[in-house]
Amino acid sequence: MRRTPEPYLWLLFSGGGVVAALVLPVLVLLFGVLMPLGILDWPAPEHLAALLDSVLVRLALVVVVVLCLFHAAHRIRFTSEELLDLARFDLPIALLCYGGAIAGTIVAVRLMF
Amino acid sequence: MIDVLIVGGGGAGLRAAIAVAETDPALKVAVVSKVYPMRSHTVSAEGGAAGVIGLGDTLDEHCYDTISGGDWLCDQDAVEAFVAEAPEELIQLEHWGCPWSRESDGRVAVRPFGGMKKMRTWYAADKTGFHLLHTLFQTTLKYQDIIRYDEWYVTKLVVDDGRVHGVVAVELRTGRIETIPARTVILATGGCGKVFPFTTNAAIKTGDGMALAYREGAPLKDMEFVQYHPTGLPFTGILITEAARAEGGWLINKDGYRYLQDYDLGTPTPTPKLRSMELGPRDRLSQAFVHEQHKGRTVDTPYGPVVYLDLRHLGEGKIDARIPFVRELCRSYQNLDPATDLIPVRPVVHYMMGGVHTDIDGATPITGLYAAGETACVSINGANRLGSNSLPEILVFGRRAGIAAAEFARSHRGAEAVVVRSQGEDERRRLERAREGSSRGERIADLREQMQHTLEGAAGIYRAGDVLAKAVDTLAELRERSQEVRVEDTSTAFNTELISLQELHIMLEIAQTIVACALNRQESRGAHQRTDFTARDDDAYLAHSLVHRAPDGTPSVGLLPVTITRWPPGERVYGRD
Amino acid sequence: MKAGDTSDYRPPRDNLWFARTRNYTIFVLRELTSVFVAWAIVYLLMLIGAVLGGSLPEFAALAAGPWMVAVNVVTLAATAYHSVTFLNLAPKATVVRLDGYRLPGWMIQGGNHSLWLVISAVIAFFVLRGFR
Amino acid sequence: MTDTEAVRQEAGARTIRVEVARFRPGEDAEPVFQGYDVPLMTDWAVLDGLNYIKDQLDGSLSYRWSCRMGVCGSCGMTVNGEPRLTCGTFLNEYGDGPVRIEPLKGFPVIRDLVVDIDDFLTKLSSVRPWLIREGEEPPLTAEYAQTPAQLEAYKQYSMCINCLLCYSACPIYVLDPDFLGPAAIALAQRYNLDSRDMGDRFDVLNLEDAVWGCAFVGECTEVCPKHVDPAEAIQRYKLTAALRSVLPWSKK
Ligand SMILES: Cc1cc2nc3c(=O)[nH]c(=O)nc-3n(C[C@H](O)[C@H](O)[C@H](O)COP(=O)(O)OP(=O)(O)OC[C@H]3O[C@@H](n4cnc5c(N)ncnc54)[C@H](O)[C@@H]3O)c2cc1C
Ligand code: SF4
Ligand code: F3S
Ligand code: FES
Repeated sequence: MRRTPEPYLWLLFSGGGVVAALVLPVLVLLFGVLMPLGILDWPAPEHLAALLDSVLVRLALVVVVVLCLFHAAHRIRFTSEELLDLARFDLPIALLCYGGAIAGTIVAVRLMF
Repeated sequence: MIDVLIVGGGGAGLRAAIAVAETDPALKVAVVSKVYPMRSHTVSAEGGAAGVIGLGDTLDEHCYDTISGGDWLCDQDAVEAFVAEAPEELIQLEHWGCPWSRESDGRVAVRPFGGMKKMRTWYAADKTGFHLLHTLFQTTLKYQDIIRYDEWYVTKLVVDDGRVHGVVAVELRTGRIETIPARTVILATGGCGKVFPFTTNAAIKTGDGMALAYREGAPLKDMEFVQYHPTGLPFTGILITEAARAEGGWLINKDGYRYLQDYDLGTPTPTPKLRSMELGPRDRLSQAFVHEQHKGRTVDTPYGPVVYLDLRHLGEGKIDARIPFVRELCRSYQNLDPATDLIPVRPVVHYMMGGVHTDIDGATPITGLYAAGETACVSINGANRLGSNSLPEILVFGRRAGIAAAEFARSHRGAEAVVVRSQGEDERRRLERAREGSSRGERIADLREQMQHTLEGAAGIYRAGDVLAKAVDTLAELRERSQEVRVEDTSTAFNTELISLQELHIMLEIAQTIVACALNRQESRGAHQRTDFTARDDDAYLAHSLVHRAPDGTPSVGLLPVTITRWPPGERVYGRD
Repeated sequence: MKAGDTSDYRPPRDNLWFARTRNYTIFVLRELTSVFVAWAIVYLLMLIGAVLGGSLPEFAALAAGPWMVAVNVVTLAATAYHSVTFLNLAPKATVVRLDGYRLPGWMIQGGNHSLWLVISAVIAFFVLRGFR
Repeated sequence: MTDTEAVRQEAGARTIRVEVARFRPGEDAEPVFQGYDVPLMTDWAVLDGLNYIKDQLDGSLSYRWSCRMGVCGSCGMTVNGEPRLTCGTFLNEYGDGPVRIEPLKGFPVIRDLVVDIDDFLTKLSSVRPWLIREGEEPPLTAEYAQTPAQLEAYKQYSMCINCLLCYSACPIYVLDPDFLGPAAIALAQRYNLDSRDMGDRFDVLNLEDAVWGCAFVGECTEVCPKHVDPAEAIQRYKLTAALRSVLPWSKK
């Protein structure tokens, strides 16, 4: 039987979709909108650093980053092919998208560990 | 060279194809169908399929119901074979995956049906034919050797010296006209409801197989027996299945009165009683409607007089569980909800009891030619078919015809006859000429309409000798006029007008046989009710009508004795114990 | 069984297919939220970098830039849209049966959305206050 | 009086403009629209309008139909841009018109409103849409037991009438006809979820052009006249296939 990586990619995509749905809006709301606009004060750097001190938090963040990036990579791969009629370039596009996700993962790990 | 060529991809045709493939995988079997098989009209059957499964039921009782339902015009040996094999066929369908409705313990469920003394009608909600056909079709996909000619229209049987040699067919898509040589041919082309203006039948039910056989000299049998179903939607003729009454629906007239009690069909009970009232046979129910109409107790609508089918007391829950399609159809096509509204209904042409004369194995008098399904007349339906007997019939006799044809093909491996080519050539030239088009003459649709109205007027629920005699002339004249009609489509690709033209000629011939048989039968029996001969006359007419095509193209009617085995003719009793 | 007739008409690719119906457009918009999901992650990584590198004030200044705020407002809308659509569609893949009775989609959806609210609240709580 | 005269009388002067895409191979390079005025009868389906055209105005128009009751699946066309069963879509839904009738999108056009659906039949066969059993055939004396709940588990997917509206509505299929597509997958699931079935269709479903080709646009489900919900069937199989890939011991 021909093996295909799609089921694994789909699991990452779905997991990422769920995680992104659950955590991203609130993070963007806080750090991307309310704080920069001054509606909320930025927390003290020490407070945030203390949060990041916990291995659990850092691990969780890495998981969030990996899954969300794979989610985005998967969708960007298909959407670009459908919108721009690029299906015949699936392989390079896939490499680019998932490659980007992996790169982001590496950055996250290096940053936090 | 094809061993078994099946014309028709409905229930009967597909069942035959599987039977051949299973009997001898070495045989080449092909299914030719004018529509994709899963579009065949079997798909529309709603209510169910009868087969004895115990529960205090016996084969003999099913036989008796069928024979008395058919007003003793059934061949009883055929009925016995049918009743005995029907349960196996329905189980076979189950083993192939048919989603029959179930009891809570996992056994198949059965429901009551008109004219049946016991509950023995298997059903798949109210889409029985749909599930049956798709199960059969999908099962045939397993047999990859079955050759399919989808959307090929057969215009002629090649017959020489009393033996069939193949067919001539048009491939709709390309317009290619081919002669397909075959050792045996099984006709499974379904009924001919389209001969009438108001019918439950689909557009494709034009009686092709009957005419193909008839033109080559095979007789048609019992063509005067046309079944009116008592409950069709007034404008479209869409069927509201008998299952609606089996589940407890009532027929009421404009006064809200369950009028069937006035017609010797029993007394009203709140829950359905077998072989009584709304569960009487279709011929009697449709006749009762006509009497109500004469008494002025029907309701006039733009689409003719109606009575009402009342399902409101069943409640939404039961309607959705047992007859959801009825609700869907009422909503889409009648803009009403049977859970809260009365359904207007009127009798509608539904089923052809008659057809190509065959023996119990589907063999016709033409050697190598078989017929099965609604297009055939094995004579299990007699003068009136019971609801839910037709689906098992197409299975039982589809299989039987398949096996018989396979057997014949194996033992008669003759060479291709020269006549095949020359007959094929003639037919091709004829069709090509038709395709050249013509700007003179009348429209196909106009002639068709006139034929339909002639039939409705003369060969409806009640018939009269003088009207029938006049219809003979009208039809002859219409046939004359149909020789030159307007044909606008001259292209080869998917030329449906060419097909409509063939169908018109076919229907006119079928219409003639119906009228001729009806005129000849001077008695009233089952679905054939003569106003000038109101009684059943067993001395003269306990016999099948057998109609041949005379050399001048007109029908010539004779009689053939009925086979009686164990059930001597008696009175048909409904609603009285 | 076909004559190899090649005269069929094959419609050309419709390059504006996503604009043909409202639903297609909605679908494409839904898929495009993924770009903003990716951006949100990049932004988050920048923030983490700033916290760990001790340059949070500089990051705050960058984040307050009008362009940045504009992008993030759109990102907020996109991720919220993503959440709604994704959590609504999730029950399609998972058919939950209790006693042979199929749990209706809206129940699962309701559960998903409640979970979303709870998690958002927990995150906000830790970010803004935490247990001191 | 014939039906046709009755029709004209009842509709009076009210007509509706019907614009029909015509394509005659060899004559037309691409479809062209031809307009007809059809009596606007209150109860008429779009299909009745087409039949009126064919019977009374232009016998050369080609289209498929048969049951006129929404169950044979042959009359699917694009009506004002949407894939519809023309026998179940009514003229008066379109007010004063015009109504534009085109062949189903996504398929090669053979003639006028008739499209080539052989591709679907090949795909349907490929998913082995029949009940697969192991071991000997049991005698025809008893049915396999199946409780109403077990029936319910696949029933919805067995309601497909092969009308192909879902294919026409799925942009993925229209862009890439190699995609196995909604109805074929739903029918595979119809057997996968049947308690009597012992088959395995992983090899044909777990492919890039099979379930993984679906981007969950969901339009297939929107247009399905029989509420089959192919989108759901596909997403469910994605989950099944994914779990099977990571947990090789998990079945079905
Ligand atoms: C609305 C409705 C409901 C019904 N409900 C029930 C019910 O509940 N229970 C029951 O027992 N019976 C029922 N019946 C009756 C039963 O459905 C039919 O009698 C039966 O399905 C006929 O099957 P068939 O295989 O003989 O023909 P069909 O299914 O009609 O098939 C005919 C086939 O022949 C092909 N064909 C025809 N002419 C040509 C040609 N010239 N060239 C090539 N191919 C051709 C067609 O393409 C088609 O494939 C119902 C009938 C109707 C109309
Ligand atoms: S899934 Fe629905 S839309 Fe698709 S072919 Fe089947 S019935 Fe038609
Ligand atoms: S529309 Fe197409 S992309 Fe999937 S959900 Fe339906 S098959
Ligand atoms: S004509 Fe059969 S589905 Fe419309």
